Amino acid sequence: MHGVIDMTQATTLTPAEEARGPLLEVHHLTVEFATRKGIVTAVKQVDLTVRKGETLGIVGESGSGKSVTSYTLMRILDRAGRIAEGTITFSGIDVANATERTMRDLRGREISMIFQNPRAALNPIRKVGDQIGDVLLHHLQAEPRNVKAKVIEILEQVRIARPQERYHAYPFELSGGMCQRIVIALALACQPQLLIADEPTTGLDVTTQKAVMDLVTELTRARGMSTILITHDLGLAATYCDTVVVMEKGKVVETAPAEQIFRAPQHPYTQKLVRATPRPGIALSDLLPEAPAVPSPLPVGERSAPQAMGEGAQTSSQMPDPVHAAPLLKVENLLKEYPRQGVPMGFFAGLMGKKAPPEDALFRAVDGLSFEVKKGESVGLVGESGCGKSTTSTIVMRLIDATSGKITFDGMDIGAIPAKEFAHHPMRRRIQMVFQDPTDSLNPRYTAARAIADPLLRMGEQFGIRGAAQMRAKVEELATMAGLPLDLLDRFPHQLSGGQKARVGIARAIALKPDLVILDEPTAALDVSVQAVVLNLLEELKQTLGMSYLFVSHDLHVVRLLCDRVIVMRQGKMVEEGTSEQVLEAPKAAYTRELIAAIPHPPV
Amino acid sequence: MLKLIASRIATAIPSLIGVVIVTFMLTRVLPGDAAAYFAGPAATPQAIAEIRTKLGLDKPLPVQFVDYVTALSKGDLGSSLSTGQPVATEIASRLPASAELTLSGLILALAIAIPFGIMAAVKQGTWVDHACRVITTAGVSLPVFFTGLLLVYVFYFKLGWAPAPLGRLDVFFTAPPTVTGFYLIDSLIAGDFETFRSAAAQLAIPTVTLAIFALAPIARITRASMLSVLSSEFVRTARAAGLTPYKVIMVYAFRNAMLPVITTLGMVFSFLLGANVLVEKVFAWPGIGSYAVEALISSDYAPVQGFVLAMAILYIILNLVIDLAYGVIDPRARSEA
Amino acid sequence: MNRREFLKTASVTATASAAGVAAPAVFSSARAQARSETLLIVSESGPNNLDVQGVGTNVPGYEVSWNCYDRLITHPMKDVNGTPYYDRDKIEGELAEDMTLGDMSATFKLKKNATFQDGTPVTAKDVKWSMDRAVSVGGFPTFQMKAGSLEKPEQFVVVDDHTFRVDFLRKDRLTIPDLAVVVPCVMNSELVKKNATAQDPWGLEYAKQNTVGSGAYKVTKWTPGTEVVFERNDKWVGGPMPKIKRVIWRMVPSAGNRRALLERGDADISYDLPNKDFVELKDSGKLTIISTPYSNGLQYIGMNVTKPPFDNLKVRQAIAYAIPYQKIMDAVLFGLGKPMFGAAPGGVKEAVWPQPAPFTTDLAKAKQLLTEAGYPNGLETTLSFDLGFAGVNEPLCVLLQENLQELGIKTTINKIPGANWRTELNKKDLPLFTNVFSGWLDYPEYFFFWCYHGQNSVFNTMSYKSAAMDAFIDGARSAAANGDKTAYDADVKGMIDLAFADVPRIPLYQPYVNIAMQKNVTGYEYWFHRRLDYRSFVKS
Amino acid sequence: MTLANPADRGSASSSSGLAATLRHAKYVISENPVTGLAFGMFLVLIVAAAIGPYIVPYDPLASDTKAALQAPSWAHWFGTDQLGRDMFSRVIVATRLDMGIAIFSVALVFAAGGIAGIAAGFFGGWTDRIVGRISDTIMAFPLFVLAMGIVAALGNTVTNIVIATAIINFPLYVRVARAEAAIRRQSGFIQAARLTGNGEWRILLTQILPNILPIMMVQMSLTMGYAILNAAGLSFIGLGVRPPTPEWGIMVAEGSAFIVSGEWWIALFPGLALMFAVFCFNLLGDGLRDIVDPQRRT
Repeated sequence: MHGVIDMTQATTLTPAEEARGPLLEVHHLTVEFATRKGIVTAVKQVDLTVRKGETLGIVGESGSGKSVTSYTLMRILDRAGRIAEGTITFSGIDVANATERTMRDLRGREISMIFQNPRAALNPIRKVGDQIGDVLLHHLQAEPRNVKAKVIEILEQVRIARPQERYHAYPFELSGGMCQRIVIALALACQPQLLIADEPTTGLDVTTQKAVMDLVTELTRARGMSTILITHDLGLAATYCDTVVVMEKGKVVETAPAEQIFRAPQHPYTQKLVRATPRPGIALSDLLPEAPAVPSPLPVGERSAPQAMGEGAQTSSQMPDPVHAAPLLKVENLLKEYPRQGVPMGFFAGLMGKKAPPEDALFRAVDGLSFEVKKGESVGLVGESGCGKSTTSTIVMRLIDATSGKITFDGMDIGAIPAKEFAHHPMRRRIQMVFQDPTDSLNPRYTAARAIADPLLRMGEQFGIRGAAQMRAKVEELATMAGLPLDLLDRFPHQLSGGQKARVGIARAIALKPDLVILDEPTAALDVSVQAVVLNLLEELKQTLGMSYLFVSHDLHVVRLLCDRVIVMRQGKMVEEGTSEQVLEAPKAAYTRELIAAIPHPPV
Repeated sequence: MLKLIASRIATAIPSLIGVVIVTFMLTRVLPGDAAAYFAGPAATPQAIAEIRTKLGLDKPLPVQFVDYVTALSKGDLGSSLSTGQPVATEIASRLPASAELTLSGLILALAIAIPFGIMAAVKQGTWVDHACRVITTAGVSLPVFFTGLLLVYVFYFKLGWAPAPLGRLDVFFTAPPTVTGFYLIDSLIAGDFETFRSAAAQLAIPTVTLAIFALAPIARITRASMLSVLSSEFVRTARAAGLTPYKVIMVYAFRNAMLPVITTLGMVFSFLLGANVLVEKVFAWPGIGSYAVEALISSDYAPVQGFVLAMAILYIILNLVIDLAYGVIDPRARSEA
Repeated sequence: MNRREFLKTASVTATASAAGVAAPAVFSSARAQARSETLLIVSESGPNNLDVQGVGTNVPGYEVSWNCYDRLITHPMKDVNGTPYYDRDKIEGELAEDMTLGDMSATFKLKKNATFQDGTPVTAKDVKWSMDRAVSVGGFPTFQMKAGSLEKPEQFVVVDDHTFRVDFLRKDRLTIPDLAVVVPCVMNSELVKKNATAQDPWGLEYAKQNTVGSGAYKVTKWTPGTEVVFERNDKWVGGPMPKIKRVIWRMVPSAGNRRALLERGDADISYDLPNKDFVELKDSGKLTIISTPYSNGLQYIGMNVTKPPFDNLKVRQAIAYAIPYQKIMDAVLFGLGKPMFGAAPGGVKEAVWPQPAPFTTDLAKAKQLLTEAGYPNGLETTLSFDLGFAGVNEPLCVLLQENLQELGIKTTINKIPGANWRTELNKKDLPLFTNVFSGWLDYPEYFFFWCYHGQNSVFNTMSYKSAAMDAFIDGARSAAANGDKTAYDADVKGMIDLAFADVPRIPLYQPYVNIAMQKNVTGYEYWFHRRLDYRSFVKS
Repeated sequence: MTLANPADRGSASSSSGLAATLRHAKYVISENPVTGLAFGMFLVLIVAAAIGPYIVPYDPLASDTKAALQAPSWAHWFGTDQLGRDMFSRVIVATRLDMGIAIFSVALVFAAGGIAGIAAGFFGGWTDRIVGRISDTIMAFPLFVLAMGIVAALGNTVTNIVIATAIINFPLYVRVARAEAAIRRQSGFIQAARLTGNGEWRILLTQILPNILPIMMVQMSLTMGYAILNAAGLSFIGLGVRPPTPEWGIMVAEGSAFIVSGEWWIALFPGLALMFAVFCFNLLGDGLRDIVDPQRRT
């Protein structure tokens, strides 16, 4: 909240500069790409204005053209792309028609950019200090003899501890947050007038996100720079920007001051986006637009269930009271150790920067965790990357074996069955999963129908399906339940959208009528509007089929919407447990409070 | 670093054992009879049997194998039947010839193929790209012996630009004192430029022949890895920071793109050593490949075994060098070690 | 000798190469000087052993021995169609200055001034040691000595330092000529003994790598499979001092390259080029080409007479009439061969060998014979050849295969690598094959003894066995030893007639030894071993 | 019983898939003229292999010593060789044998190396170690020399050439298949397949293999060219096909002795045919990569 106040103060502090007029003016910008399907217009007639010292947010879902717009401003489009129409004027320079030489002088020195994946944005085999030095030298901001000192000075500015040492570090030796600081240092090295931040915090944990955003805000303010923040997160944009531009399918649909966007969205698309953004004090059904825009996933008779829920009511009010229900899953003293080397890198990449003591030969991904999931209950497992939540869910899924601990499912000690044999165990069908990345979780060679049919073919004896026609009917029934239009059933994954793929994944997970479904960040790869629909779908299915969910997520707001109880994890241990309301509204643990505070708070 | 080398060598040992066993088995099933060869053209069956006993060829295979391994552990590779020389000496004298030729071929190929690959990647989809693809592919499509003969015909016989294909030096030069066994280097060490010139001239056409063959795999992998690096985010960052295309391509993209190229080099080298066998035959090159071919055709066990062993060791060393080179370029590989 | 030393000697002999000329020019003039006294020979393969008495020494090894060692005696030259050709019937001294032939012995007086290349004088002791070695080491040398009835060390007697006697075991016309072949060369016995070991009393390992004779040349550098460098021995007394100071013999595996080297004038001599190249080079007139028929040699088609179908005479005859003789002469040999077919029927007229057999290409007759033999629908077999001579053998076999196909004989061509060829022949189970045999000693009974005699030597590749044939051969040998010309002629004609009647092998042609030389090179001499004698060459 | 169902559906829908593939192929060809050229060349090879022996003007084995060593003319387009055999007929007829060697050896190595590589990449552990050791051992030989050794030891037949060629290509296939399988080993759809009760081998064959096929196809196309070159090299040093069977490599080898004497056509035309085929397979491999890559197909 402080940041926001500072910002407004900062803007008001420089009225003179503001009066000088826009730093960047984009008029009727149209960008086209030559693809194998012909010309595709990615950006249509876009108008933007960035004044000096202003922070402009460009918000849109995937395919909205927001990133293309930013690349166009830098003139770093792929070879296939070209500016078809419109003008871009930066400080009086006609960017659209400037020579490549002019652009090179502009890039880095006048306009610079930070990117989504900080680790990938840095040359993996060049010392970070040298990478910053390259830019300084190129733009004549330093000479070979003093370049190192300059770089270290910049590293200090972006709050890198021990800059002398970090100068010689390679990107892989730094944490994600640290890498993003380096990228920021790189971008700000030559004191540019405009910073374009393209999804600068996507993929970072909320606490890191906050730290990075605060840093960017502070540094740009101090230098009187203008910023364009490109993000899919309306909340983030509203929190950190002066003005927000909403884009949809290459067009700007709305431009408004940040405070107004949430309070009074004008355009239907903006309204939809605002609604779909999870935020405190709303219910799951509030995420959806008033009139359902997606095909009805359920038979009419059952539709009323979620809608009958009142404001702020518990989502599972129709269910048997989970508090008194029998425990379906019981996890006791779960422990998972990995040798430090040989662990997949991504697994504890986040931890690397935190410098865990290297002499420890074993690394505890899960450290004595115990919890229960009752019949019909949804339990959220929340934590930042590397907290052990995914390891826990994978063990509960019985895809890997725990080092020690007991897992009881419906009275049976399934932890005792080796993961390898579990594939053929009758219990297998009762625990299913919805995966994080819908694209990755579908075999590119299987049609949607084949993917959904797969579990039925393997373990569907109970349904007594005979012949192709019956199988098709069953698949169609499942697809209908998951809200997947039947004409998409014969398509391959690459012919489906992200939301459609998620539906296929969900239809597959429910095909065997499981008792427990583990949702591993099921919406993390989806746009918010799609996320809203999918979350509602999951809730509806749970009600209909009487399943229990173990919901693994990093996003407390999302967890709250879907779950009865929340478990907060950190470094393999449970930090806090309680009902969703308790945890979110009256967190006991300091860590939980920190997490909640780090979530962007748009001015509502 | 020593640890890395040691672990590398340790992992190579099973392969080495495999190579020894496979070679032994392979040479024993070769048709032909060393004893009959030794006994000479007019030998009686008794004489042949005697010689067979003398050579230990009448013993059961496992015993022969143990004998072979025992001798091997003493550094005794046996003697060749057809040249009559100890295999170890012959390999030692012939290996540098092959290595010099193969390395020259490889270096020339790299010098041409890498710029080709980079150009093709930078100008992806344009005529430059297609031209690179066609040219390099054409090179690999020609059997080396055919290319070699053609080049000799044109550049030696027709045009007279190249010297006679008579091995490593013109007949009237004497080899420089051996330091490395590479004539180019040894002659420079000896300060003998005339010999250097002759050695280089002799080397030219066989090197070109080999290089033509090696262009395609190198150019192809360079192009592919360059394309993937050029589309990577850090290159975009570098471009966004206003660095010149030259700096972006050479400092940022190129060094990263070289990593897969280096990995492939091991394979290309092995590939070239195979091609070398034929090139040596065409150019009367006193290398190890032609030696092995002759030995193989005449069922001469010892040189074949010695050759394969030498190659296996060379291959292991090469991979070690590649690993180390990789480590020099890529800090990530270094930290893993 | 390294190059610098070599340059020094070159500049001593070079009268006009003055100091003060730029360095490369000095090099070049030195090289030019060296060139005129150096002979560059290119051939496909080189020696594997410098010692002809060594184990498994190959044919190129004979050339080294011939030029680097002396024998007691040798043959003078005669003129055959303008080419110097060794005179089978004459003998002259090489190390011996005099030979006295007794009834059951021969005594040799050694040249007093003869020294080995290391300077030690050649004595009768060395000669005896060398002869002992030849009959004792086993394998080919011992076998070759035996062909001249030289079998035991006791036959070789040191009379005094410079007198040496050979005692005969029996009367044998081949004994004296056998002392002039490559094998009984005289070695520096002391030097070899010094380098011999208990396991290797004859110093085979040392002599393999070093030439230790008194011959006109010595090997100064040998890189197996690559090159052999010879330097002249200026103290040679075995004959007139050779003109060529240095011989470089390079192995060039590719025939195309060998031709290119000759045509461009880089190589002086090549002697194994494809026939076609010889013909074309001869026609072009740029080079001197000399073709001489192999003495006592034949290319033939052999058939294994112990196994069906070739145990059947009619089948063998059918093959003999099925061979496309003239096509082979034209398309394979390009005329470079002496036809050994199409003789007038009616028996052998002359006691000479080789001579043409009475067969011609007559497919109808062949078909009829095959039908009579009981194979009206043909048969299947394999046709083998030595890959080492693929240039001739392969097209020859393909042509034969094609004609046999017309008779319904289906053949699979089997290429056998050169090094395995002898082994395969030795097994004696190749049904049908082509091969060359030629004898060092140019006597018909010598040829037949090896190739047709029932003792079944390796060269009797057909496993032919006939009491009548053995009687003819043995008769001819004893008649020759006793000087009975009439009996000898009758026996020789008898064996040739029988060979043509039984046709275990079908003569095709007498191959030629082809030598291509630069115009400025002269002095080629034909020897029974068919290798080059460097001593007579002159380069202008 | 149920397994057939989705497969049926799959085939029903694959017609549209096939059409899409064809459309895509057409696009790729029009986009990349070189690939189009490669397809054209491939067609020529297939036709030559299929009907070559029936359309050639002369019997490729029939000698005619009167017409030996004739330069290319209207009667003999590619001239004649030493025995007067028509080079054009020989070159065309050889297509079938050379293509056969290439196709069979590649099929063999695909079956062996592909499966071994997938298993190594998918199972890891001991499977990986054993397969890795085997392919390391093969790689430690200079491949051409190993092929020579195998053919020399097993005997000089076409079958053995095929086997030798397959063996020396084994590590290449293992490498590609292993890498591709290892990438997919942890992917979501594999985990999903596990959840639905698929055994590991079943996952390997029904989930991993179909996904790796395209990249293996590319590999196959590239190695086809090498297989032909390898057979030619073996022929050049005297191993390989028996005379008088027409085969490109052996014809080049035979003809090479005639280059210097001016009868260039004997080596040149088979050499060009060889180059044509290898060139075609190489370009085709590149082209196939574009076509089968599902990420790039939309």
